[in-house]
Amino acid sequence: MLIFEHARPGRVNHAQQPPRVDGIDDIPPALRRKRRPLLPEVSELQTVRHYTRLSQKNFAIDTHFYPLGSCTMKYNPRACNTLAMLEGFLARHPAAPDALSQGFLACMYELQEILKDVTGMQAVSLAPMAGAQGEFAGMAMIRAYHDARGDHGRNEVLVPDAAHGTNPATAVMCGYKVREIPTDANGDVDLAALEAAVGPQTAGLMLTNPSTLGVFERRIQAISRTVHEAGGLLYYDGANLNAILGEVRPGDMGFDVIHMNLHKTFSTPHGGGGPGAGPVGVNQRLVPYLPVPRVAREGERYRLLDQRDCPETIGRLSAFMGNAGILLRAYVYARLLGREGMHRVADFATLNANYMMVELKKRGFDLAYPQRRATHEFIVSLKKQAKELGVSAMDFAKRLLDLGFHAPTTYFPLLVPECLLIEPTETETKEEIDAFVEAMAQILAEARDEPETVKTAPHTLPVKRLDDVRAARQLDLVWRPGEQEHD
Amino acid sequence: MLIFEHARPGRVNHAQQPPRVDGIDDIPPALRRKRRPLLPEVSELQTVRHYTRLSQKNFAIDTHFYPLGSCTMKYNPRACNTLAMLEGFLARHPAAPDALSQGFLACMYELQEILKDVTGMQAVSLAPMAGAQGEFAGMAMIRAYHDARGDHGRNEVLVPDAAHGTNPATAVMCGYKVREIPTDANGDVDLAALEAAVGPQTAGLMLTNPSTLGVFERRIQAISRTVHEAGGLLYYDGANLNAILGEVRPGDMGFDVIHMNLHKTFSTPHGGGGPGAGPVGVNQRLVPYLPVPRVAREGERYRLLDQRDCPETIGRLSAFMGNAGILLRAYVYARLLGREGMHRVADFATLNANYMMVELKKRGFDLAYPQRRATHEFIVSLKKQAKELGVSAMDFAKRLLDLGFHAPTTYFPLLVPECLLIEPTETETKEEIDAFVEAMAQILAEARDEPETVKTAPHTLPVKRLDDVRAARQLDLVWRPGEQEHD
Amino acid sequence: MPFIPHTPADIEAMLEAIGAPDIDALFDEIPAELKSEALRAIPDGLNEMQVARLMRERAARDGTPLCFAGGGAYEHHIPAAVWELTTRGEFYSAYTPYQAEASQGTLQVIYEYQTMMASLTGLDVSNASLYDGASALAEAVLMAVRANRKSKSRRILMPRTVHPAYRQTTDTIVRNQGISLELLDYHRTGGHIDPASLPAQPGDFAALVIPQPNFFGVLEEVDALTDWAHSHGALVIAVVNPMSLALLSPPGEWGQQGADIAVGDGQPLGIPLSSGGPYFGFACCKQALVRQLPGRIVGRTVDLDGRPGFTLTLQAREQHIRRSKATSNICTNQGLLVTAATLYMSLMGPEGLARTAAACHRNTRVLLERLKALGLEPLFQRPLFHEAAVGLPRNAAEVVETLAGEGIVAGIDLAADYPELGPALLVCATETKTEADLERYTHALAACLDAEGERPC
Amino acid sequence: MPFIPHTPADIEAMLEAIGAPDIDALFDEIPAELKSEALRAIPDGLNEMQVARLMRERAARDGTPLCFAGGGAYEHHIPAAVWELTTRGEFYSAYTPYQAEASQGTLQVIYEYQTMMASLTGLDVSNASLYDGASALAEAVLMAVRANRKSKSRRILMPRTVHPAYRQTTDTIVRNQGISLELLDYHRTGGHIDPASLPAQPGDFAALVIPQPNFFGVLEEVDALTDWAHSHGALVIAVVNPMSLALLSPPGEWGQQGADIAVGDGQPLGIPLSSGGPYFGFACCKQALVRQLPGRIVGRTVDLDGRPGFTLTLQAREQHIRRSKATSNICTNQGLLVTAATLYMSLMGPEGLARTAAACHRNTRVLLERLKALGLEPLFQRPLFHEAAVGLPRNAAEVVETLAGEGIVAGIDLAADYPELGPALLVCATETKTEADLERYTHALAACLDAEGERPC
Ligand SMILES: Cc1ncc(COP(=O)(O)O)c(C=O)c1O
Ligand SMILES: Cc1ncc(COP(=O)(O)O)c(C=O)c1O
Repeated sequence: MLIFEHARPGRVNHAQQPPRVDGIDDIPPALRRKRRPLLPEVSELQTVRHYTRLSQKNFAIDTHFYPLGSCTMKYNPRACNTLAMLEGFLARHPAAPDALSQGFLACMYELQEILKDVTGMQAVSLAPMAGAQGEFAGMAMIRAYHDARGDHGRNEVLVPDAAHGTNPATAVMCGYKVREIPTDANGDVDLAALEAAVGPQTAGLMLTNPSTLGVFERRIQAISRTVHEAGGLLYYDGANLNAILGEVRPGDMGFDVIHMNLHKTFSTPHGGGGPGAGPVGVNQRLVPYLPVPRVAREGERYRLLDQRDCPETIGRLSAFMGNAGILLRAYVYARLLGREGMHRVADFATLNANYMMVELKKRGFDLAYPQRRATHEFIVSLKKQAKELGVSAMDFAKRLLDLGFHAPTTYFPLLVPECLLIEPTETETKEEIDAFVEAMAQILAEARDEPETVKTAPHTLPVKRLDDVRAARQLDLVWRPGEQEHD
Repeated sequence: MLIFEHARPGRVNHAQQPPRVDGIDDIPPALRRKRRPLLPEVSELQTVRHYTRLSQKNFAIDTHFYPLGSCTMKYNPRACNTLAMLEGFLARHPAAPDALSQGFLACMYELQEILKDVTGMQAVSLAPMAGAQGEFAGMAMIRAYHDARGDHGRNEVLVPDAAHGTNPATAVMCGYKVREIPTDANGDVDLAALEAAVGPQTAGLMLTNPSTLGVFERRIQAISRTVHEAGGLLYYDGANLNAILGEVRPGDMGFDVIHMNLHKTFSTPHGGGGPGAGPVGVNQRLVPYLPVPRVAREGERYRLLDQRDCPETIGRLSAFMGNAGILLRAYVYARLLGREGMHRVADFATLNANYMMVELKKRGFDLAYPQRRATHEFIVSLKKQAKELGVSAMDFAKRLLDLGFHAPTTYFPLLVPECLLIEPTETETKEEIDAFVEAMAQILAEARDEPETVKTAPHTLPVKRLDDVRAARQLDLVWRPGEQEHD
Repeated sequence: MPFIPHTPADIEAMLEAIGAPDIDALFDEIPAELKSEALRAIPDGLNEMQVARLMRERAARDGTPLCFAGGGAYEHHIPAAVWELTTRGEFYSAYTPYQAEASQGTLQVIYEYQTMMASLTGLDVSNASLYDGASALAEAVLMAVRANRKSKSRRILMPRTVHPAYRQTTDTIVRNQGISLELLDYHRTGGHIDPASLPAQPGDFAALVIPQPNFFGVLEEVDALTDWAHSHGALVIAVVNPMSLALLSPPGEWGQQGADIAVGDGQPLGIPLSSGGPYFGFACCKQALVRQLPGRIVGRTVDLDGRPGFTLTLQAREQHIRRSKATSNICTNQGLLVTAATLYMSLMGPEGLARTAAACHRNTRVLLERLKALGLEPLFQRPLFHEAAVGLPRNAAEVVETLAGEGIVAGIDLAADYPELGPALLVCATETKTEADLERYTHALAACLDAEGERPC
Repeated sequence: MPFIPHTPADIEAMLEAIGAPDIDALFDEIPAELKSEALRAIPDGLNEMQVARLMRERAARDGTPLCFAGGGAYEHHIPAAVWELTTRGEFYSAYTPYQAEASQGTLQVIYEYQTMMASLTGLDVSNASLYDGASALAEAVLMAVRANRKSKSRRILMPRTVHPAYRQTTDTIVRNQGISLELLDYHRTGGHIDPASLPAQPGDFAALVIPQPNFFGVLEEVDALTDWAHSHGALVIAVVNPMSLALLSPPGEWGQQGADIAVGDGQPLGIPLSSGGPYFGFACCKQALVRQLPGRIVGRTVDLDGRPGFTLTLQAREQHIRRSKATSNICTNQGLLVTAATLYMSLMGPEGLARTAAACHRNTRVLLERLKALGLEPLFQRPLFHEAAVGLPRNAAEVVETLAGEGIVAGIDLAADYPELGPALLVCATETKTEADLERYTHALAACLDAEGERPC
């Protein structure tokens, strides 16, 4: 039932009503609203009950193992939430004067320093509000760099075919053409193809390493050389940073600019889709172009730098300073981990992934890159099962839900057919991984013995499999009063 | 699965570990613990996931209609929780000096004043930690009163047979004998029996009005006269205060002492069994005996009164000042309601109960007192159904769970066979009540057409009907390592 | 090793299953010369107790000042239920609802949110959020350029009454695609875009942006502006404060045909100030433009048994399907804030929202009366919503600094963005302000201005 | 009408169904002369925004002082997860789990809690909580009197080293049943009950109460005391701080046979100070006494399908079944605090609890060293847990007041309860205290004592 269906005309939640005041008479009638908006008229209890019950229809890290590849669904420490929601932080207006901002700015400054260290970059801006905006900032800086040097012919960005969709989409938003670079049979970038593709038109290459294929790009130094020699810059998509935190630093691999997904590697919550935070780090040559605001320390005082301080900046990416409350959570997380904790993230994320990979292999699953180590994630291909048993990766995914596990990422990356991209993360136990492997084995057996069970899964969730085609064909995006009630 | 079954030896939740210190060498080995306690060795994520999932196995006001008679399960405003948990309140040590306590004490003082007003009493102590402790305080004061007057022969307390179990249990804890007074056919106290029972041995009468039969005791003035003329005092069990808040005041009915269940009428949470708060109010003659501490206002300052200030007090009931954080929640609730809001509580609680009562009657249910108005609650007897269809009140209760409603109170009060004591409370909507009535009607139909469905209910909950007999016979009260794992 | 559950026995068993001697061996594909040394700038880990102490001290250092600043971020009362529920693990720690069957909670919340926002803006559809109001405006501009079939222009008319940071953000985001923002100046005493001042021959342009209320808090002549734009073949992008829409004409009803797109920041709907974020951008549009709308959209459909359910839909607009041809690169959005806003709107209802908006309006008017009594006049004469630019006899930055010392955020200094106005503050008094607060503010301001000459305010 | 959802149409329809002209008519059975007038002392209702403002101001007035007071309520770090989860609606707003099938969450939490507490105390069983430590002691006394089959005595031996408020509370609750508490004095330099001082012929008594650590923070000779009591046919009631049990011998292992009953306050296990409550009392005992245990108890059983589940059990002990013959009148207990404590113990684990207890112990020892340097000596020489009585050269009340002015809670003045000790403070430094905190405290104390003579401290 929708919240609107709980509503009754004239029902008012009195505890939330400010006293009625008169005096909007100075607003000309033509500018005033004529009909009330369709907001629900419900009691506070109805609201609380409705949304509490809705929440229970979700899987979440707090309720289920969530091995969603590329998404790094690890434990979001509760302290990060509690401490970012302290009254002093919540009450701070974004335009508060410096004298009333030193506590907050100290956290932000120190976070910048921490991120510089883990990435091996020279400077960091916390401005971008998610990974994709970090990518945008990065590519815009690359463009600003070429422009500043009068190098105007570079209109093409290279992107491996395994890349996340945001990479090509970002390049286009920055006014670039995209050229895809193929992947070789081992999951590495096809170096010959790259060499053939680079040229004076190359603005840069966007790469994530480890790649979204769950393997580490071994020839990263050669790639870096190739691109740099052609005059391009190297962009690092930091979505997979969890795999190498404290092990290898993108700056040391030769990247010029990087974004981080704090909502992945720094364990800020995903919130059912967001918010995130996508800080960017750059090496020396891109520092002038970093997006504003940035936090500077001047003696004992912290202050925000803006366009006036950084005349070559690519500019602002938001009205204020990005997702500040998320940055606070990441800061708390970083302080909890500390130096040693950072080093261990990649160690145990990698241990879990490799362990799960070999266990699944033992149970008869095909790995996309059986010769390779897993990084923090790896790919299983169900191509054989799809062909022989008619049971798709999607069917596996849905059936996993029945067995109490969130599904891995399906059908991404696009180049591996019927794939599951699986990322257990470092915060899960061996027992949980073992249970997941058992569940996968059970489904494989079901796919043989009772394929209908798998193909019509899920069976135990609030709804059965949903009709996506109908959703797109018969668009129903907002509720209208008078529609039939439903459950 | 139990939290212990998630544990593994050596698993440590590092974020919560203080640094290891040495230096317990000054504690003699004989006084030290030899084996570690059986606390789970689990990660923070395991803890969060385990208890989040457990919580989802509960019904609660925030998830379900909960018409549990005598318990007043109304909406617990979220603001009461948020505001009672403000840092300044949580951080206050119970022995904090007055200078660091004025904010808290102001709330407590004002709460005392509010409770005096709604009960019509002369003074209030907030000390008791639940209804039963309030009852104890009240009966101890009655005893102290008789003792102070040298009236030592009064060793008997009168309790109607409809009374809540805490009433006779309390009387005994205060060293009294209990004599039960029968109820007449209309649900009123049998006045003749009362008259016959009172005498020089009567310390007092414990009464709740409206009674637990869901009706208002109409001859309360006669009852009061009878008891007082015999030299006894009148105790008011305030568990049902929600029925009359702002309508009638116990003080005006002639009661000498009253407890209130703030976790009912003042909507503090039940928390899965507690905590509550059971302040007591008294008329003039019992003021000296009130339990300590109490809050006094002296000019602009508030301070706590203890034994030294109140030499005739019955004493302390807890180490500090009762369930302070619950009292804060009740205070917030009272301020949100305000004067008018208080008056309306009883109005709408009564409206809901009477409406539901007539609707159930229309659907063929038998009321325990069909001639009477419902108060904030009322009783349905399923005696006929039990006899004719073999379906008990318990079966109805369990089947209601399947249909998404918490069950009403069953088999209480004891004198009505196969009863359901139903209290919808003022915070529920007409739609919710209508849906409950529909569900009851559905079960009645099922009881005729497919009685097994009802008798073996519930069917949709995390467990089916539990074996209480086995629980009591084969006591299993703590888990021991090595026991078989279970779901 | 905070948050890592492995026991020594686990590690051993896992390495044995893998066939690796130690964890380091798992990184053997990484060229040895790349392996990093110990991190340096990162302090030792603290336990939660220690971090909590640190954060409490820092939060306390910034205090909870009395805030009269607005400028796109407004202090409103937020019902306790909003965040007690929003931070429930099932909302807080869930991912994007790609597995619809396991995400009906989040999906239904978004569907309800879409319904509320569409109704609030008077438009047909809403997406599931963008990052913030400023970046939402940028997306709206890109959308308008794509969607305007009458014009192939990459020019956008952008009033100077649009929030300066919104304009800057939009410029950052759209300029790389060759889109130019052409500024329209405001009426010096009205503080609005005077429809009479609009060029009769504006040339080809893709869209006109109309802020309501505008950055100065002033109400624009939205009907005339909308009709003017449409009559020149341009689309209309409304930038609105959703709280104001409880009182003001919704974009969908502006002029003859209504605005085409409405965006803005959802912060006033239950989101704490929190140093500027996370907030959320909203974007609504006419049905005809839905396939150009960026970001996620939730649709209602049915399951195998024909029962209703919710799912992400029209994904062919998005980067994960369409890659370089997507309507935007946005992926992670501001989901949790959408949950909070949905709860907020549900708790307030239409009456609560209308009363709140009216109380803000009134408090700001009362504040302006009080400031007038100090001799401080609003710079603009036209009706306003809940914010106003006020002229000062001296440097606003100094005033702001002095009042900060008394725990007051005095407002926003307009010097950098609107030097032509002379010393001026943008002030705002929302429904949270009491008479005593207004008194405290005007008193402190008067004292500061009186002290003129003696010390730097 | 906050929280009342009725629309005018609802009211009309409902009254019509009932057949009543108005709501007042529903009260027609109440004698007219009893109807109350308008309430007077109750202020007008405020909306949540207004109440929130009021409460924030009041909470801020009391501040967050640096606390060195213990005396039964201890400041410990509480992991954020404890209360973020405990206040989830499903725990917070549920009733007593009478409908077991709809309450498996709460019931399993209690079963796990019972297991943890039984293990911590070294006893066989635990109940599901009592109100607080003090009233739990009273219940333990009543229980011992009922349960002691060797003695029919109503005398209880009660050391003066038991918390004074616990003794007072126990007296309030048990004296009406003719039970007397006979005080045992403490050793003046040991601060403990000297086993050698115990009477050889104590007469018949039902139980001896043994506090560990005792009110002065001092450790008692629990083995000797236990054996002495048992050798005289009495039961042993332990009053323990559950945090200390991470380090100290559990009551079930005291002496030859172990204590019979252990009670105490669970506050140290994740419950905020919160002005003294809500905390929770715990009660554990030997299996043989389980039917005398007051309060609720959860048992594990099976459902119709044979699957395990949890339910309230042994209800025949309780008032709602046994009425005047119940083991206690307790009904509502402290369920939510039990949830918090279970989460706390689960988050800390055995190692965390042991380390916390050790850190408290160490900090208090360091504090005592620092106080010695000021010339302030502990009054007692025996080993202690995390609290100590310290003699002062002047009135403790004045010291407490002066330090309050600096935002420090200096400790607990012992004058009222132990006048024989002269001016003395009971001080406590838990794991939350840093070196800087100890420094701040000793510095303020030194300044206050130095100022002696000049002003009233
Ligand atoms: C590899 C990769 N790159 C980029 C992104 C985009 O990041 P965001 O969703 O934070 O915009 C993602 C997120 O899913 C990703 O997995
Ligand atoms: C009528 C009645 N009296 C007394 C009590 C006891 O109150 P408490 O549970 O707060 O001790 C109750 C509670 O259930 C009750 O319903």
